[in-house]
Amino acid sequence: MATPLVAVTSEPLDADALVACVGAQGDGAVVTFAGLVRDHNQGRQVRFLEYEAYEPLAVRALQRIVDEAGEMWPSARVAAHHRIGRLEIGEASIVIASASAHRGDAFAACRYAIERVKQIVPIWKREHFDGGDVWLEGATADPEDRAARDKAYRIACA
Amino acid sequence: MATPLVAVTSEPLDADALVACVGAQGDGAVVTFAGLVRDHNQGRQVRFLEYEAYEPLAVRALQRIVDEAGEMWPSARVAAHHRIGRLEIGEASIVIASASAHRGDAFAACRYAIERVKQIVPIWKREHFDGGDVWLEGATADPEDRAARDKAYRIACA
Amino acid sequence: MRVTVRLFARLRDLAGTGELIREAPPGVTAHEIWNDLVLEWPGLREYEKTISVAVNAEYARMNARVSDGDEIAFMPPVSGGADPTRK
Amino acid sequence: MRVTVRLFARLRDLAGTGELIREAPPGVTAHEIWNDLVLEWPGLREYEKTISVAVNAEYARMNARVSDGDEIAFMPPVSGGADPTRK
Repeated sequence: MATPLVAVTSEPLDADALVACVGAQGDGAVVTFAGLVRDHNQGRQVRFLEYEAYEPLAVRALQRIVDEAGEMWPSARVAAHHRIGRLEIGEASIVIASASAHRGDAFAACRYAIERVKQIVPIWKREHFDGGDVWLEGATADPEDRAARDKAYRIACA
Repeated sequence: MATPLVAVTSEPLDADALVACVGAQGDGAVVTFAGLVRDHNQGRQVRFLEYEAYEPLAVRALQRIVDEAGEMWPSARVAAHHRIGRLEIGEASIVIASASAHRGDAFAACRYAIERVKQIVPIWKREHFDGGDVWLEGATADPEDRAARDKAYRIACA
Repeated sequence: MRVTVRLFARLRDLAGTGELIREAPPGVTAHEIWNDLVLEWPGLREYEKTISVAVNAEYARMNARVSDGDEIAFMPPVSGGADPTRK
Repeated sequence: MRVTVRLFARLRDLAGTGELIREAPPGVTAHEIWNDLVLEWPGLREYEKTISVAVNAEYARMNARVSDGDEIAFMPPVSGGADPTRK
């Protein structure tokens, strides 16, 4: 079965499969980003993380991000998979792959995508640390927020 | 055998092995770059590429780049392997992996490294296209050229 | 009319449930449904300014009017990805 | 004294060899060795402004003095990586 460009899954993520699904013979550059569960956060010793998603909307949000990146860097193709459920230290919670004939576009589209994931994809992580657990909360998700999108674009340093 | 941080090799490159050799449990972000042989260049239909290196100096230059990146982004660890010999369309000639607690540093160090590879690593490619072949030449290699290094840093958009 | 309300992450913990059915008058807005939830679980109030809302798994505004059978999701600030998320 | 000269990529093609042994007087510079090569293979002249030089597999300057047994490498502009390299 072909790997979909976007997915929310409880299975371990496979960067190679993502690269295969964005790669093509015309491309000179492939950039991947993997976000791994860290063993510490804000001075706390992390035991594991638990990710929860509003799945149908999370898939749509990932697709929106892939489409946005494709509009801004037409030479680039982006794929993004997010994992949910319990993740151990060192496991990947997100993998993004970006392919383009131009390495600048491949880097920019990949970076843009991870910034947008953290802005608008309805996924939450609960940190289980030595002595308790806590929901982590970042950005209020608003895909129409132009300032947030512009910020992601600036960070992508296109 | 442990994967070395830098290498010039005629064997196929293995991005996963590079990721493993830069990854550590404290890291939240891993970025990889792969440069693939394209099937066309400047209007020519490419059949395959042939890479040649001044190997001992190429290994030292890669090590220099890894060290430079580590100085500029102390949170990041970078590994870079370049392949030589005959490469078919779609094969990776270079793979770079970068790990850091901070995704910005991981992206910047990886991007910096590929820019520097193209500036100072004594490796050349001969393009075999339909009807002939040609050596491609880019930058005059000068590791002490401060302007080149600054340019790579700007492109890395740290 | 009846709508399904979905709550995620800490909102779910605060309400003690991730899904509930509410009776609501026709023309009700997402915001009015939220206000009802806050009456029931005052702990939700701190999210007044930071929640996002979706209607039938599409992002919407708090003033969106909802229809019979709709699924209304309230979501705290998101924290996908892996590296540190500032609280 | 004797030095080993290494030539790479198109320089190698122009000279028809990638490695040669040269007799040279003590205190000779890399540049003087290069000039000798250009006399023998005038096609190399176009690289006068763009070559790099290494002595014993370390980058050096053209005015570096070389010693008996040294390996002097002359290198055209590099083109590692995969994506397009402008000529």
